[in-house]
Amino acid sequence: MTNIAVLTAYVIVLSLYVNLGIALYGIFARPSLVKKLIAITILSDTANAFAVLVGYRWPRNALPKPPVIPELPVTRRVLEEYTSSAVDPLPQALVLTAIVIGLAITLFIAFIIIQYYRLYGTVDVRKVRRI
Amino acid sequence: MEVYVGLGLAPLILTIASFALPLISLVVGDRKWFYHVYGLVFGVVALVYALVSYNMVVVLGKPIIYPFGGWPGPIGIVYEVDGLGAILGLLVAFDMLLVILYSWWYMWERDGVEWYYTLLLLLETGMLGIVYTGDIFNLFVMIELLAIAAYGLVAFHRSKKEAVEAAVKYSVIGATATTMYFLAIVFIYGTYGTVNMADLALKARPWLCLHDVDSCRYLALVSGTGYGNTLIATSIAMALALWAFTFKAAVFPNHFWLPDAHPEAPTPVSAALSGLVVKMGAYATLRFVYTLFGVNSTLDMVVSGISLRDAILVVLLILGAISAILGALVMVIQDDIKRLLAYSTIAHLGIVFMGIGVGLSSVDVGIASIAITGVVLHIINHSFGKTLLFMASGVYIDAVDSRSINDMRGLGKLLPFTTFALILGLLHLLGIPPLGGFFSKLLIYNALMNSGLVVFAIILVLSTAISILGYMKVIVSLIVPARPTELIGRVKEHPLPVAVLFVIALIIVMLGIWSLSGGIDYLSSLLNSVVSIDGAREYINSMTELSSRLAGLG
Amino acid sequence: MRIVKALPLMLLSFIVYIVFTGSIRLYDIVTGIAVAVVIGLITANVVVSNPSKAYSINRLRWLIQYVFHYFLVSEVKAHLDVIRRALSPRMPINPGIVRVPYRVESDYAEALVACSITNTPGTVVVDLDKDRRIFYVHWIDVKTPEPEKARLEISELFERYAKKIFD
Amino acid sequence: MYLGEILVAIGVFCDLAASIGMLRFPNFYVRLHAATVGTIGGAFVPLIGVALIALGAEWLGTYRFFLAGASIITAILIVILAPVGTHVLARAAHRAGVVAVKPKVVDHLEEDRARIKG
Amino acid sequence: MIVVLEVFTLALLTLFALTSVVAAYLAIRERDLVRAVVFSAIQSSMYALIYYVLMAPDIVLVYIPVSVGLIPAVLLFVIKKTERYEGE
Amino acid sequence: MVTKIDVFVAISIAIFVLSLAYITSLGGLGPLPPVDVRDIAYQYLNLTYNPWRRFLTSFALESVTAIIWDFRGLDTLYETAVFYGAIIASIALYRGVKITHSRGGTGLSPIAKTVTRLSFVLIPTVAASVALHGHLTPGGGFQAGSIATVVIVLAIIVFSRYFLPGHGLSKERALLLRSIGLLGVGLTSIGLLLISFLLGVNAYIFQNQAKLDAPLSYPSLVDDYTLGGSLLFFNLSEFIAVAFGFMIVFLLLSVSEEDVREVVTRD
Amino acid sequence: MSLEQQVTLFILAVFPLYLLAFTLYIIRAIRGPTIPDSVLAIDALSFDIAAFLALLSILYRSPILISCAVVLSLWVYALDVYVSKYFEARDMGD
Repeated sequence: MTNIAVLTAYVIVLSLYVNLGIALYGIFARPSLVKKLIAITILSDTANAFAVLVGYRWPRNALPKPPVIPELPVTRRVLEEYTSSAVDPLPQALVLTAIVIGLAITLFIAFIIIQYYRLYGTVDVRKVRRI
Repeated sequence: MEVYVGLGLAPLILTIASFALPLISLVVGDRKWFYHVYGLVFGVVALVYALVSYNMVVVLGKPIIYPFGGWPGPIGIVYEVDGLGAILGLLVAFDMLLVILYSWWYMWERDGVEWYYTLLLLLETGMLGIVYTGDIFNLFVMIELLAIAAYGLVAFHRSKKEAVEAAVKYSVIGATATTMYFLAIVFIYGTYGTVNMADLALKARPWLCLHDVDSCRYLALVSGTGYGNTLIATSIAMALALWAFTFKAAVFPNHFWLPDAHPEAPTPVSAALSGLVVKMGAYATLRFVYTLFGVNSTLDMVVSGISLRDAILVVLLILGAISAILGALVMVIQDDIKRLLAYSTIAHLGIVFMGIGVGLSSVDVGIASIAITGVVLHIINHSFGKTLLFMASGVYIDAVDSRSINDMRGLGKLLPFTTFALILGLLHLLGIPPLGGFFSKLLIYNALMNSGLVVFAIILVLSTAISILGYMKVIVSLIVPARPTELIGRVKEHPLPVAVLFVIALIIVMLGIWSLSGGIDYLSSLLNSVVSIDGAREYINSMTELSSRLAGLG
Repeated sequence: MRIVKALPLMLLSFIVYIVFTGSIRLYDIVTGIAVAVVIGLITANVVVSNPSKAYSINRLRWLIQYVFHYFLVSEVKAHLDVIRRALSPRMPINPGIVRVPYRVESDYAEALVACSITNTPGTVVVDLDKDRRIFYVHWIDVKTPEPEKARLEISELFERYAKKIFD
Repeated sequence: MYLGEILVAIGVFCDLAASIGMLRFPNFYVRLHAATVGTIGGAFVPLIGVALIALGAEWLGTYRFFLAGASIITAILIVILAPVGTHVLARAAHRAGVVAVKPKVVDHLEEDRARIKG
Repeated sequence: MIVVLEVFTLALLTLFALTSVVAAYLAIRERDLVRAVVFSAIQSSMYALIYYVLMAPDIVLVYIPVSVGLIPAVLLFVIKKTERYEGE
Repeated sequence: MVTKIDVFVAISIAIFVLSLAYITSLGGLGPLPPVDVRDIAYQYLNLTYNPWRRFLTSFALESVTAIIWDFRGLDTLYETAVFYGAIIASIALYRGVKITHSRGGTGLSPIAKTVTRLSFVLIPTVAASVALHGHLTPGGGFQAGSIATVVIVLAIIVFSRYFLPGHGLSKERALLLRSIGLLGVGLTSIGLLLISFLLGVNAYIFQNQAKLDAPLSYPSLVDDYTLGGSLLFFNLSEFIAVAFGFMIVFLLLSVSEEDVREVVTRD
Repeated sequence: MSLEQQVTLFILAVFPLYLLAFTLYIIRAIRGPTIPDSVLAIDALSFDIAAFLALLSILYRSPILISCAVVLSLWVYALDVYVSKYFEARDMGD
């Protein structure tokens, strides 16, 4: 049982790595800038998924909970239960920040690609290199 | 409790100022002088805060901490400034003030001043944040802030083809690199369970717990101990992080964006980029290789005869050597003056990285300390020198409306003051003895020689020798030919840039004198905390002391 | 005038807010009212054109009756029909785009009819001609190509209700 | 509660049928109908079912009303927005000529448009 | 019961991760950029599901608007303003 | 069409990926699948809402929002600054471009227009609910802002680029509102500090609740019902800032190419 | 058998069918000969995922996870709209 779980976990991690590789390939080998932009978004998403995976947990004899206190009159029992079953909030907060930053960078690159097209008439880096 | 609001406030005020600028621009409209004054005021404010922080560090003699929100240690973000951070913060604030002053002249006639100053303030925020922060994730955010401002400023001349292309290249590769750094943070968090620098520094040196029982107890209580295979995760994190940092610092395999990006930016921004922004990569590398994972840390564990940290440092040395040679060689054949200066930046960053690479585990701490002093001194020297050169080149470019050196033949006689400053700057970067540049190169050279890395010392000299050719080409073509008759009368020197240039020239000379008269010792007394174990302990202790008191445990 | 227009929107917004929050503590009610007022005032002129209609209880009753009738009868029939077609091995489809004229007046009624048609599996509004008052409906099983007969088959019921609710 | 489960079961059935239809139908326009089955039968109905289940499920704690309310709002939004989505897609596909209306009995839209143009 | 749920969760994660790999591969290989955008939207929704299963509702709330909504919108704007096919 | 560079890049990336995978299998990411969280996570979870440690808690129910705006508020402020910098850089690219405010444009089908009008009421309500309950349920300023952006995107795409300016929301006004939101974020972050200068007590930047040596705090509890202190203000400001920031972005993106091209490519 | 267990078992029994449906949708989305086909498949897929997420939040006993479903349904609608705008209009802002 545990072995299967470990194996599945490795499959998940490995598929994330493969995504990372695909995205890097897209950034370095594809000629179109828009394609590079898509690859960048995939790359940063994959890094974020790693972070969340690091913060995950499956507590013994309980279900994992999102990091939100589930009941309002917070008693000691609620807090204890919460602390012992919620997943790690810190990577989630880091990822949130990273997603927004990635979005900002993506927006700017999108604008600059449009400007690039206005000046060069193409978004293909190979053609520009030839000029 | 000694908490210094000014430390945390310095970047924050700049941010809020730049938040407010578009709002103000809706009221002010087209009155450009207002934006210039606004930029200057906040430049001065930042300088004042940087000076105060510097003074604090010097007076107290130990790193100063600012906990944001009153949260202790690894739970919240802290700003932690030791000697290195304080010096670089002062450098950033001072240099940016000069850049803003120069921008008065450069941007006076151009449009988009409000956006320009907004981005410039963000750039300064990013740099101050990088040097002050004591948290690796905050470092990531600040690097991105710096990067986005830099991308925007590189693309500021939006109708120039090359500028836009450079911005595209810079931003695409920059986004990749910073994502890699984020991945490195994930690995570090995964294995150490913390993102605080002081905490990491302790966790990477578990044996320190034999001495510092209090810090260890506090940190073990708050953030536990390592998880998984620490060595493996650290090495992969270092590899990814150094990729990002060498990209930011434009060291050899990742240097290709710099000669496109730096020349295409507006001239004051070129000065800031070449003078300061690339140094942030070197600073982050220093932090990672010395403060966090220094000698005898987890990274320094010996695996089959080789310490991983040594391997990384040797790689840095080699990369530095290649970029020093490559930058110098390519510089010689450039015709575009700003491109030439950009390649010179690559060469100098190579020298800086060679200095960083000295701290191998076999090398004596004293020598490593000399090397780091040399590195920081070289960062300072090169900052001022390159700022000066870019600013002077801006004056020439404005005069002939071209960036080719050939078009500037004989221009030196028409612009005597600028030329004087330029020559001073070139000699300074070459390392002619009375000027500052000599001493930093000498220190790095000494350290390399003494640590047995003779090859690299020779490369340092060789790189300097090659770059003489490039610099001489500029000087000769500016001075020797006859003055271009068609430009007489049209070209004259504006007092503002000349004043700025003279201030920097004065600083350069002063740096030389200061280095001669004991400045080096002063600097190394500030910086030895970076290299030595005692310094690291101080770095950790001053964080945990304050934090445990804030947590109500102390 | 603006407030008169905004009032039904405020009510709608407030109800949505409270239902979405799922609790009726003081905080939710206070913030809900604030949000409802702001959103109602901002969007009033864009969303509502004839406020007097919004105040008629009769129309609301028709709307509720319509919703029940629609989801319990028409939808079920149509779903069964399409699922039968999708699962049967021969796939008895007979598709085409037919003209379906409509007679309702206001924008909302038109949208209601169109959405109802589209939401019933088997018919999808592909396009409409506002001047000639025709929907072009893609019909999975074209029983008749003639517009008036198609109208009886497809949209008669919806239009009857839509007229009562919005016109 | 049990009604909710029945609704969810209906939803799953519709969903499966819709996905099979989606795969089997020969043309974009025919698939539109499968998609409608998928959204109304496969999403709206089970969401209402979830709301009903949640209202009866006391082990979910105080936030179960939030679950119910949010599902109802989601269901309403789906009912309002999904037909428009299908409609605009169909319209765009037809106008841009991306997809030909291949197996067809009549196509009045094509005729009318040709008449206006010609 | 909890063990069943754990296996179930891991199976879900694996399914989503593998699908996202397929979608990412297609997004990178596709020459028609609009289709690439659509594929990257599939990949993003799979990641969103992964985040959801990993109990990160906050991230899902940010990630879906950003990656399923805004970035495709921006990319479609860009493609409309520039060119649709990659390569020749 | 596989070139040499393609193959080279593919191989090197494959090596990179394989080495990463190998290293992970040696335990680089910690135990997989994880059973426990890192110790520091216990601190965050424990301190999110903890009336028993009065001087070391943030009185919010949501740990992630608490981390984002209280424990590590600085990150988020600068993250906002990054986003802001991207928008400013984009505006700088479009400087001097006049966006015409006349009505016109065709837009999508009338049905879509009608339904979109209705959604102008529903979606901002949902967004506001997410923003105002950011400290109680998942969500917060950025999330809510990006939900509200649906309305803006729909308005621009379903109607046309003239719709929003035609109803009084031009680019300049969006910039104004965005700046107000951002200043709200900035001022909330130093709010207690400013008050403390007046009162002569100690306070920190980004302080939310009272600390041992800093007695000031934002309003947090109303008979056991948490208000979240500064988180509420942060979320609200961020909501406004993000929604209008996206509005600027999409207004800029939707400007007609003929209007822009001559201005932007001119010397 | 308590009510809780019964609901959980019911949901667990239902889920394989959902996953099967998702797989079929994804196959259509990837194969879809034209882009509207793919988008339509994603559309239906995401609305179903919204329902799936609601069920999942009951299964995991964390009702607060539900707010994601709203967002998903909203943004997929937006995706529809701008893909169709892309095909229909000469210019995205028109």
